[in-house]
Amino acid sequence: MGTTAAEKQFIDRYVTPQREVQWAVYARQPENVYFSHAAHVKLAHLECSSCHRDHGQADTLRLYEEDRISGYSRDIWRDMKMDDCVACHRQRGIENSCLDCHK
Amino acid sequence: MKAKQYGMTIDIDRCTGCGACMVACAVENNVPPVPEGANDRKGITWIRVFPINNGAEWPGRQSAFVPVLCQQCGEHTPCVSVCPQQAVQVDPATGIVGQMPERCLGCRYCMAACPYHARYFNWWDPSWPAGMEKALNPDVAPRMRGVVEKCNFCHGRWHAAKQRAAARGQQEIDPADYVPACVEACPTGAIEFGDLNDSQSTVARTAGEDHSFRLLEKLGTDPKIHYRSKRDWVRRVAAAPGKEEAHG
Amino acid sequence: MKATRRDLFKFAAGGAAGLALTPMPWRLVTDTALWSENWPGIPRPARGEIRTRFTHCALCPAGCPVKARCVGDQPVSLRGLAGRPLCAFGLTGHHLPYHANRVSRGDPEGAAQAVRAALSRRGANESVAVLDLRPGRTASWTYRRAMGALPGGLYLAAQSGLPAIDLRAAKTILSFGVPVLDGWGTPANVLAARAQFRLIEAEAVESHTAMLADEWLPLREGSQDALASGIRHILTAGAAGIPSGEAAERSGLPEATIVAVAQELARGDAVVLAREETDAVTELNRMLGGRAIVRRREAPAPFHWTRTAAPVTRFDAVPDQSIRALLIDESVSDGYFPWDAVERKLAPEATVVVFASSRAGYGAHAGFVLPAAVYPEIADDIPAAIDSTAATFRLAVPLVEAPATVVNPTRFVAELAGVDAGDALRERANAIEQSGRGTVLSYTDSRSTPLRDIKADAFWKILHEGGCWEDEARDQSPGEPRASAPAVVAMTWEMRMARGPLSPLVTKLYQESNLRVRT
Amino acid sequence: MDKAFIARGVRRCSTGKFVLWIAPWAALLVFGLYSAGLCLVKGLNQTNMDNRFVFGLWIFLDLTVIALGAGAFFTGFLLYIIKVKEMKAVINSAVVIGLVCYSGAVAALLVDVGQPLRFWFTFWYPNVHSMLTEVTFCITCYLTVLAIEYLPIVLRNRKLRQVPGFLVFEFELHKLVYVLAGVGTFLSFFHQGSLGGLFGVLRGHPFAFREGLAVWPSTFFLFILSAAAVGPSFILLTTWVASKISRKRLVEAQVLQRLGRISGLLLTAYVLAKTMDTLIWINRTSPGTGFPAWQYYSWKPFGTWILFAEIVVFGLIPALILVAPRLRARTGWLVSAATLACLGIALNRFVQTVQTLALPTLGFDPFLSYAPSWQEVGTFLGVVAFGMLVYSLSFRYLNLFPQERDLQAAAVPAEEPVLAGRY
Repeated sequence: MGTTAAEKQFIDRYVTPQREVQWAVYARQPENVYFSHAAHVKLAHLECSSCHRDHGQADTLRLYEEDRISGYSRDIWRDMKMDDCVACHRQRGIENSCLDCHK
Repeated sequence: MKAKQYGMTIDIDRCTGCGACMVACAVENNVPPVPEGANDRKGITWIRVFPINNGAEWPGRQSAFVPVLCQQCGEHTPCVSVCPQQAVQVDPATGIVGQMPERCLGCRYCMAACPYHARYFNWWDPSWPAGMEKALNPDVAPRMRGVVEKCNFCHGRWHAAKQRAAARGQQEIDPADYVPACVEACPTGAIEFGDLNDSQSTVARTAGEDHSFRLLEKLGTDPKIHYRSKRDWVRRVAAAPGKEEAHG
Repeated sequence: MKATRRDLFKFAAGGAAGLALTPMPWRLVTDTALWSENWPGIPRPARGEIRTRFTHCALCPAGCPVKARCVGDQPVSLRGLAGRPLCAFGLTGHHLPYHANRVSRGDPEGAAQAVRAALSRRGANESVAVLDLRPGRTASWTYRRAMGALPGGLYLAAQSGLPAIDLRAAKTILSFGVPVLDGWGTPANVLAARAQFRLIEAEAVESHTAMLADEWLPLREGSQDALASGIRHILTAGAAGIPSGEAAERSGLPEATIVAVAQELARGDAVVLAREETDAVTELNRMLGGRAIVRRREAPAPFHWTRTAAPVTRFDAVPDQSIRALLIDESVSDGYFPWDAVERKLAPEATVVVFASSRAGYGAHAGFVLPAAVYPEIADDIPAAIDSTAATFRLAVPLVEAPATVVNPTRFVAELAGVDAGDALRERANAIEQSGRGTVLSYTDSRSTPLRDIKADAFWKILHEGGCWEDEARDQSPGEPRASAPAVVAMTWEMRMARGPLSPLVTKLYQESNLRVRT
Repeated sequence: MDKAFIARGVRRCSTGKFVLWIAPWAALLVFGLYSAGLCLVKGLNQTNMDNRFVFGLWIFLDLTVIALGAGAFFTGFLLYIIKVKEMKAVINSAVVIGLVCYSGAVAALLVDVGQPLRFWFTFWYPNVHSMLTEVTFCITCYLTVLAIEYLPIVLRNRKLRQVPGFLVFEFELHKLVYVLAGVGTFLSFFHQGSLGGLFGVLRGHPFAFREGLAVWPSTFFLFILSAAAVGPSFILLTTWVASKISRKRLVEAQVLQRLGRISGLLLTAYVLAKTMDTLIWINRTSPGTGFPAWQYYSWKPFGTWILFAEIVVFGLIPALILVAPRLRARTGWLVSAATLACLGIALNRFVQTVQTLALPTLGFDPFLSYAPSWQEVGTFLGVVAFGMLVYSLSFRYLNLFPQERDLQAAAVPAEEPVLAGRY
């Protein structure tokens, strides 16, 4: 480790001073959303890429964008909005009341 | 999946008024303490235990405790129809009356509509002593100032149970796996919880028992919280609409 | 051309109209609404792996088993086990580290020097003493050993060798203001036995217990002895006590009621409980001679402890103005002495050191207040509750890391006296293990095994991962009702409210509702 | 100095005097804005409302003010739809009154909600079953209508009409006036009604709950009727007050009497309807929900006197005075009757909001009382001051009372060449 400049910087910034990395999560949903991967992957057999874009294939990551006022990741407002969840649930005829996904 | 009608039966004769349910509820649902000096009418207690008595003096005096939470009305649910922006909804799958703080405008019309005063307004932004926010329950989102909230049968626990079921590859949750905090905390087991539609469940049985009644039944809101007491005066005071006698 | 005022107006109007056609105002409207979901002031609960850990609640001697739901290492909610519920305080125990009036820093070195100085100028019949507000712990042994090693060292406690109350053996309980149904003893035991005994609550105010008791006697404030000896008078057919008429006079109760109560007690297996045990009460108990008062054998302790430990001195037995230096362990307390009672025992300019987590206690009067860890920050054992007939050994294990500033009272005292505290809990556990008595109940698999079938390490492991040792219930010889009461005030609900430490959520019970009254 | 703005042929007090009159109201408005600001920034904990008394002074204010503002739509209705020509004399004033009342109410509502930033949710995610949705939609629409109705009055200002564009615009706009009156009437009927429905639908509060037609409880119609009845009275009152304060004759006497008569007739109808409704409620609706009606009046201070006051003292009596031509002819009687009517509507709205919430529902409920905090009162007064300011300014610079000039001319002949009046 610490071979490249970036890695070195990472170690100096976080590893050595043992600071928690403030990861920026593309798909971080608002606090009031309860999302269960188990339900979507084990029961509904969804592909990761159907919600998260094909990060697996890409070898570089997009820049993380955040809305200045609301503080939410732009990705959510691109293709992980409530409307998207609802649309998919409707399509699959899964009962959708607010409490299904909101906590 | 068969639709459920989650409900409770509360045995007033068993309630010791210890308050464990109120505290357990607040812990489970990240309900903040009120600021210094706020009174009982500005605080938030999704379940509140009212001391009542028969109005007599010793030796005739008798006292009891009545826990009151959202009665999860099934018919003409007063708070649902009044909300101007669909922040309140009865979940058809569970019969739980849900309140969406993020959709709420804070007009408090639903609170005016609720005859049980089971809805609470966030007069302040939530605040906990420094460091205590670490001890908040991750399954429930803290509410912001200016919105209404209420009991939703510990929906965070319902999510968790769903999650566990899904991890086992099942749709249905195991009834024993989903119990609201107040039911779990009650030291005397005065509160029973379960699916009223399921004839096998305890609640379905106890709800039909003698001496069981519901609050303000005549309003026709079909509440899903059933109370029970063998003492006539308790039924008289608790079931009767606003009387002058026996104030907590 | 020159711009007139009218042009200015036109421009403003045009600009406003134009702006409405851009997405700007609409985005602004949406984003501000979203911002209202997570504006500053709304905390974000930490996310992480959900774990379950077991411990025991150290807030009172009931020592209820606790199942802690943790996110990572941080407990987010506490629950009791099946049939062993937690009370409102126990349910919020994990908030105590953050309670409002917590003592954050102190001056240990200064305190140590002050005590040493006090020792050096200690008069002939003056003493240095530790006041232990929760006797019967392993920590108490350490204090006793330390005081045994110090010249003029005294170990003070409220009560010594308390008899236990065996609720299963009681048919009638006459309680003078004891909150029998409101947090007294081990709630689980009380609830289990409730069906078998009849409770007569004699109390001036209508407390929760009074509400729930089978009978409530609203006697006048301070007329407890009158009623007690009135009853005695009836039972002894006038041989002792005061006539029931006079008793009725002084207690404000109808004579008939007193007679009825006396007759009920006479039916046998009756016991009298009192918040302040006076001779009248003790005499009454001795007379009733119920099987409910039993002697309890203490949990084994290492032999060398018992050899070097100072005896337990009853606090009220200490001569006035004789304590040169007093160290009070207030970090946990099952009762306390009013400050004036304590002050009377102090020599002039005595040094007082208090170990406390809350500022609400003796701290106000002490020269030194040292921050102590609070449940659930520290490993400590919990003495047997008043209603447990057999000795028990269970640990409150740390769930939360204590702040760096806290002082460990036992270690402080031990160092002062030059005694090696070592790992006292471990030594105690080994001593118990060697005795081979009793059984061990493990919560993780809810199996109970005879202690003799368990290795020392396994025993220690169980104690830490949620488990409890219980002595076999032999030696049920009737205990001697206490002769006279020390001026200790039992830790009732009101006391907790008054002295804390409290979770901020307990306000739900007396501020956000009128369920409780804060006195 | 502001002569250029004052309409020709009418007399107005000196600027200095006017400023003196304005100043205290302006100060009050500033105080109101400050209190409202506190509530917006720090939240509703600034008020004395609580989880049980969720509505307070503000909702009472809104309901009352909107009822009184009904004069605007109803005068328009009378003038443009039923062609009651006298109304021409007060229509402008009525529009201003309406605008003032409605904008004031909306402002108060915005402070009253816990999350003002989410005000648009009601429009974006409306719940069509909620009376409040109906209210919100209608009031916002009607407020727009009022603004549009107000615009020509403003544009007819002596200075502004110098801008040719404005003149044309005003002229075009004036053609719409019938449409606007129609729309306004329709909207008003609805939100006045739904304001009544607001409490009539609360089956949780048997004191307020009423049966009715289809989705509308009886209070829906009672509110329409009462608002229509009191609207003219309020116009009458304000006109009278304005002329007293400005010491000028603004309209001919029969205009006021006509207003009074209309008001009286409608009020009579209202009193009858209200009485019937009350009887049905006492004998059927309330007992049906398990609440004997006597019980509501067992809580002091809300005795049966309040019912009597509402229906007889502030209902029947003014109604009779207003329908009796001889009494109506006397200004004293006319005005005091109008005042009584207005007070009556306020009392009715008070009972609907405050008493409803004060009465216990559960057997172990206490009876509640509530006193507004100074922030609430401040906001309230701010709204009042805002009204006074807008009306005063409009009165000074706009032509609120078309008859004023002629009455003026008649009173003071040859003040200036009569022709000068027609531009």
